[in-house]
Amino acid sequence: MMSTQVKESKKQDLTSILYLDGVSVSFDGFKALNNLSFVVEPGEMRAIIGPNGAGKTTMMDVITGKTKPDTGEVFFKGGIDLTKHDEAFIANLGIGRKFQKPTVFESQTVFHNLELSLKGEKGVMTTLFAALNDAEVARIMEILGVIRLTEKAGDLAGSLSHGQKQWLEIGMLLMQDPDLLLVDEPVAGMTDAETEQTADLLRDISKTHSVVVVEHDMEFVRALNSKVTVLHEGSVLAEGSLDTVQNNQRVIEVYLGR
Amino acid sequence: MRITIKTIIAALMYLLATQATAYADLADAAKGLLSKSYNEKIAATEAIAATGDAQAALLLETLLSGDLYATKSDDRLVYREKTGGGYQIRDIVTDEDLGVVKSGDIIKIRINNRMRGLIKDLLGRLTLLNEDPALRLKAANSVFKSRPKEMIVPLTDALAAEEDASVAAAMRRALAALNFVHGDTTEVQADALLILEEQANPDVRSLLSAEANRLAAIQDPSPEIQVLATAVSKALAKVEEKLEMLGLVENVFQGISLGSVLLLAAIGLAITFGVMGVINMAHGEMVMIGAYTTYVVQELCRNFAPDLLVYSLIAAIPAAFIVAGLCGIAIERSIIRFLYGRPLETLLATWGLSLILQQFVRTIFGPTNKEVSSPEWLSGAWEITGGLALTYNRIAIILFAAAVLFMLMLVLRKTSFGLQMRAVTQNRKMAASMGIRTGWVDAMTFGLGSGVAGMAGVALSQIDNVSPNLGQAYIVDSFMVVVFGGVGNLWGTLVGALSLGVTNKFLEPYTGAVLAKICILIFIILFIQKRPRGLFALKGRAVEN
Amino acid sequence: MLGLRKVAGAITGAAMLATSAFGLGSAQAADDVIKVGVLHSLSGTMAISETTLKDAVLMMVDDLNKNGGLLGKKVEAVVVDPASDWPLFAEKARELIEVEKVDVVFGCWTSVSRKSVLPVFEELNSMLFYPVQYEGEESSRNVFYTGAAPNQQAIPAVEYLMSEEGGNVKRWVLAGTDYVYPRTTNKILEAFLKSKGVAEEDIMINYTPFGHSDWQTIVSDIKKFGSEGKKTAVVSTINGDANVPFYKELGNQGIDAADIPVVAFSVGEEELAGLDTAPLVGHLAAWNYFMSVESEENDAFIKQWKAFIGDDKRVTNDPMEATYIGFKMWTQAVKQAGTTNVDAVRQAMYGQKVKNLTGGTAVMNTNHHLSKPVLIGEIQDDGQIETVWRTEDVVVGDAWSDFIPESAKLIADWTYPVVCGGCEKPMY
Amino acid sequence: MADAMYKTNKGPFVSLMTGLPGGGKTFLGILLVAALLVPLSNLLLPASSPFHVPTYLVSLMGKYVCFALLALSVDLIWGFAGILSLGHGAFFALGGYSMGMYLMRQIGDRGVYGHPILPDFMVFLNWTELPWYWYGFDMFPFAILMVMLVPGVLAFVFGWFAFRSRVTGVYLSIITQAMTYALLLAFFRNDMGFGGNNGLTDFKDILGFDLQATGTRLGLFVASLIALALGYLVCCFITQSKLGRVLIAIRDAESRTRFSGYRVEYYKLFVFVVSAVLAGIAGALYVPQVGIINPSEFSPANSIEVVIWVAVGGRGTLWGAVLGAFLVNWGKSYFTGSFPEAWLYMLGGLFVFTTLFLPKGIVGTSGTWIEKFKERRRGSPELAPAAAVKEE
Repeated sequence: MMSTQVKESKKQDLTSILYLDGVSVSFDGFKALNNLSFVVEPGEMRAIIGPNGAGKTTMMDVITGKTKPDTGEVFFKGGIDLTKHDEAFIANLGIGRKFQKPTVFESQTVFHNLELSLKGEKGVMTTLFAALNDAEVARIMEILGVIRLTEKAGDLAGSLSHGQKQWLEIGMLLMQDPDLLLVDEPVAGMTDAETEQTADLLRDISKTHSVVVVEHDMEFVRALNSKVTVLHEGSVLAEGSLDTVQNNQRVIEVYLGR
Repeated sequence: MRITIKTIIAALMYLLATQATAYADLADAAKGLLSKSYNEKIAATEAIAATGDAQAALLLETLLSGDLYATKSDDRLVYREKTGGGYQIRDIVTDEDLGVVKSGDIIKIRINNRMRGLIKDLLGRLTLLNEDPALRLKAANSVFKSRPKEMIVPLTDALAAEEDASVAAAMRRALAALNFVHGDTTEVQADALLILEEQANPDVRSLLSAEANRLAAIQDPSPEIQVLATAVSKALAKVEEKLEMLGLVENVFQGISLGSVLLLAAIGLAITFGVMGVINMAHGEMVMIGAYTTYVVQELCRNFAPDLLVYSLIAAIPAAFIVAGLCGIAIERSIIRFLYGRPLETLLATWGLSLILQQFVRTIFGPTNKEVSSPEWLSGAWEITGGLALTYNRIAIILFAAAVLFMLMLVLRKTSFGLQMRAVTQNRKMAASMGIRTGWVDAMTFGLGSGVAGMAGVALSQIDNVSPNLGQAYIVDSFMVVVFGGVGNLWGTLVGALSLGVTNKFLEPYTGAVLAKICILIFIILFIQKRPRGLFALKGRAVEN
Repeated sequence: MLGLRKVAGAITGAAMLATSAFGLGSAQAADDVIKVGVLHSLSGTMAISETTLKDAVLMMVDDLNKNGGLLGKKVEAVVVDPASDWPLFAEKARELIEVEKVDVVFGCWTSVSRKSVLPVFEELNSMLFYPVQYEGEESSRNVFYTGAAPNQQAIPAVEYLMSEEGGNVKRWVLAGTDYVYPRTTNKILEAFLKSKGVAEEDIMINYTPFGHSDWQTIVSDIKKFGSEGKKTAVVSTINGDANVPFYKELGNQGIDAADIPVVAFSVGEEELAGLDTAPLVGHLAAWNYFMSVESEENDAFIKQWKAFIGDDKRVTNDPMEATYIGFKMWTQAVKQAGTTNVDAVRQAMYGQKVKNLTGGTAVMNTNHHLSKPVLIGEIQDDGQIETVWRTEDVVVGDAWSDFIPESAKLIADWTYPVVCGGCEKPMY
Repeated sequence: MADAMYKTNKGPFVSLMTGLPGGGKTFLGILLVAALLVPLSNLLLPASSPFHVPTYLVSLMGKYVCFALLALSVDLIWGFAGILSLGHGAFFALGGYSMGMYLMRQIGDRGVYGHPILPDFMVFLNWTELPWYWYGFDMFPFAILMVMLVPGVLAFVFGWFAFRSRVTGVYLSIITQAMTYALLLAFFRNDMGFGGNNGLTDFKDILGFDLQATGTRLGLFVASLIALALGYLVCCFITQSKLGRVLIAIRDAESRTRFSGYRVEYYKLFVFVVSAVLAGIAGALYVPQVGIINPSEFSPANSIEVVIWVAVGGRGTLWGAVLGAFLVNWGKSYFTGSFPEAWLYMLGGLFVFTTLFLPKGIVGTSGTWIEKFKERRRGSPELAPAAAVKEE
């Protein structure tokens, strides 16, 4: 696998963790992404905001290999061309994705949800004979702690509250121990308190991982205090600290309408 | 029949001898018909025709239509009319009234195929000068088929007197055939060829091929024979070519008609399954119910309004729609509505339902096939040329399918119900919150689908068994069509049905019926790989997972 | 550990279930009744044809009881539904014989159902009466074949069409459903036609699947084949269900019996009742029985049938006569043997005579096939079939066709010295 | 300490040892006892005794057991991976035909035409020599191999295409139906060399034992039971393993599973093939007990019925499927005998009733009732899912 990565490596700077250049996607006529380009540096936390239909989710799809772009380049860790791979492969490369609507394995226990997301070899046969070793159990317990669900480890994921599901899903991402997390509206339908905790959680995570957060909630974005990218009609409208973008004339137009 | 007979008499006046003697000849000529042996009967038939008597044609007509009887008492040939007491019989020759008898007193004069053919032929010759062009056409064609040498002269006269263009054409063809067969000089034959080679007609083909073989067989042929032989083979080639073309047209037609049968069978399912996402295994039974409704309507007509029988089929269409529709609504209210969002449960429930419905029909109507007769205007074929005949019922089915589709489109696109239906399909909650009675809409939609299936049943009753198993025969195909076309899209169903039908018909000549079907199925399987959501992928409740 | 109580409970439960289900209670066949098993599909694809035969047997039983039963005992019919499911046929046959303890079984229609029950009857040495015309090539010790063998239907029909009277046909289409009966019949016919000097290219053979409903292509092919200048006829071994659409297509494409007659071996009054026969007048059928035949026996039979079924429109057909003859023969044999013991009855069956409904007398031969007359009729516009030709005398049913080399050498005779259903030489 | 709270994955072997899913032990127990009692009662008890199991009942039960195994195989893919196959009868039939071909070859020259090699129907259709695909079937091991290989390979090829191009839900169901329907038509053709509509029949003996003999019947019955038990263990092994949980994950949230790094198509393929092989084995055991295999086994209706057995018993509860198969088929046998005119009403009614009032099937529903009584003791992934099944 390594070798293929090397082969794929290109001229552009190999330092960036995520690199999109001139990506365009259109669904029968409608341009969801329009020549979108931006870069995420290793260890960086990036907030992406933008009105509905700005193309946030489509961007996620492109990065995780769910949608293939019509044109443009998408590179991971500098060298790996993501447009050539499918979801499973990309996930194993180290990109974790949290959906807008929290998706967990409802009919299985929280513990098993995490177990399933364990990083490691995921071939059919290995899975068939897989057994947990103490290290892995410990790891699961640790994450359970991080996402504050230790007591609920034995419960069915389906029985969790909305916010808890959000966390469980983040926890599942952490189990994958990815280099890059794509988090889609993590605090949708959370209480302020939960939102607070989530912000802290993500800040902690960003110490060790690169994180891209898509969010509407400005307060939350502020709480993250990270660099902000504003998407509009499929391309980058503005970039910079929250304050700078909020004072950006075109951003104001887009948000408040002309 | 009366008119035709009168006209025959008129037409034959000029070759009449004096009545009295004629009656005599005819009477003993006809005696032979009483014999048990068909050979004697045939001899008698020929004798009858030979008399050339006015009544001869009438006698033969009556014999052909199976209305000729003989009295047991004194062996007189009579025809009968039903009266209150029994049968009013009249002597076929003298038309003398012999009073009323019971069915036991007279016996039918039976004929077999050989006689049928002969009589048609003889009648044909007798009616060459009939005043009804249709009859003259028939006559010309029967002469063309049988080609008796002695008809050359009468036919030439008839042709000279003929003013109806189409009849004249037929006569010319017949005459050409006669000259070609019996022509004593190769010139005559060559001229005949020029006319024959323009005909796209299998009979001409067989005539020419037979002749070609004959000429080829001749030992050390004379030069003119050789010339003729080449001419014949050329003409044959031309005719074959024409027939080829027609064959292609016919093939397309058959494909389309098969397609529209599939369409009819599937279109109801396109709603219940495609739009509502109910895996409706009882769909076939809705079709069956439609077919049985047709049967019932026809029986009612037969018993209460026999003269309306012709239109019973048309009356059956709305009836079938309503009956099947109501069944659909009942099913939806009583079962389906508890199963929304669980398509698989609907599969199991409707499967159970289909078993029940089949057995129910079996209990009510019995397990045997029921007869649904085709009205006059649906039987027979439209002879475009000798080589191409499109059957009326197939044409009707194509038109019917188109009409049903069109109506459905209108309902879905133009009516408020259609609007509500689509609203519910796309977003139940929203629709509900906007005050649409979703329950009602569901019921109506399912009813609509079932009703359409019922109408399909009316059409299928014309080409297939009306039996409890009718539905089972079409359910799998219907699902194939809907899925292939793309769930939840009527256009898809249309295109799917037609393309499958036509492909099938083009494969069949090469692969045979079974392999053709197998190929189609494999094709569908592979096609779904390429487009996992069918031909026209479109959102519907069924595909929202 | 191994929840033994639960297990035990479950077992007893299962046992009780089984006992109740398979009515072991009812197994003790009362001595004062003679049980007759009826093994005809009442649901599924074959119900169309077979239900009629079920009713026919019930009628006969009813009649027998009215006339004092058999051997002074009441006769009781045990009806089961094998549901057109071939393995189920075997299961039901076993149930009839082992659980219900029936003395004889009347049943089956399709060859495959017969093949499926055959081993059961031979293993349990019971007796089956099979009332349908079939492909032959079989003679089981435990089966009596009261339907026509190919030489009692196909061959005479073709001979008729070849004759002057039949319109001396020169060109043949053998169209059939793709299963064993048509395959065999056509094979026999092909051999027969060739032996009569018909050329290879004058024979067209075509097979279609069961329940084939779209006949456009095939019918227009037949039309073309028929327009080659020689008199052409179609010999149809198309299976019951597919016939209605076939004939409808024939009628609509205007194939006139005078031009191309179709002679069918599986189309009887019952099938014709399902369609409007006006366009079919003159097409032929070959059977051992037609409803239209006038004879006292037949009139009585038809009257009885209509009364029993309570429908004046219901028709009778050949398999019904076969059932009738079979049942009558069996009752006579039982009377003669004075017991229902299978072996005794079997011996009594040989040479047993019953008057045909169409006149003449049917005789059971030692190859377990009947001697019957062969009738050829033309379809009339009232759905009846009028006899146009019949054999002078009865024809002996052949178990093994003389036109198939492998089977020509085989003989079937269940009496000494042969005692075998298919041997090249006598056993003793 | 975590282990105490909930089942930790110690690998499939361990979880198989430490405990089968709900009622599993009882179930195996029943099979075991049946395998012992039935032959004994048949051989030792006098026919008069109410507990005597007559021979015909033995082969009838044998037939049911085969159906049960088939149902099990369907439950494995439908209940756990959410793959609804409406064409599983095809694998069953293919297994059956492989066995049938062996039995055919065993007849040897005892056929009616006495041909040393060719089966009767071939002699009859003027076949001069054995078609290549009949070679080797005179050897039992080869036949057994084919019993598993043929359905397995077909399932592999079919699944490979279908799952890779992500055909799911209704579409998958319909094309599985198309598959079995195509095979049905193909096997009807006499030119295929499988005996056409009559199929393969008139078998004489298996491995030298006379098929009519009571001993052989008992043997086959016990063999079927063993096959069912093993099949059940295999299914448990799979569903208890982490792979089992992945399957459930796929069933409930396919894309989530993908983004967690699992190659969904391979998992589906794996379980699909396993299931097909099980179905094949069931078919192979079925044929010698009913004495005939013919194309109607391929008919879509049959495959749908299998799904119904599973639904009645309880989807996603392995032995529920077995129960369903027994109940429905027993019902069919009983009703067709006792209510020949009305049995379809009862059967149809049963299906409607179960779907309306026992949406999780008998076992599933009773399972949830039991749960109501017992205090929150969860963790048996087999019972729960039926509750939260997300329809495909």
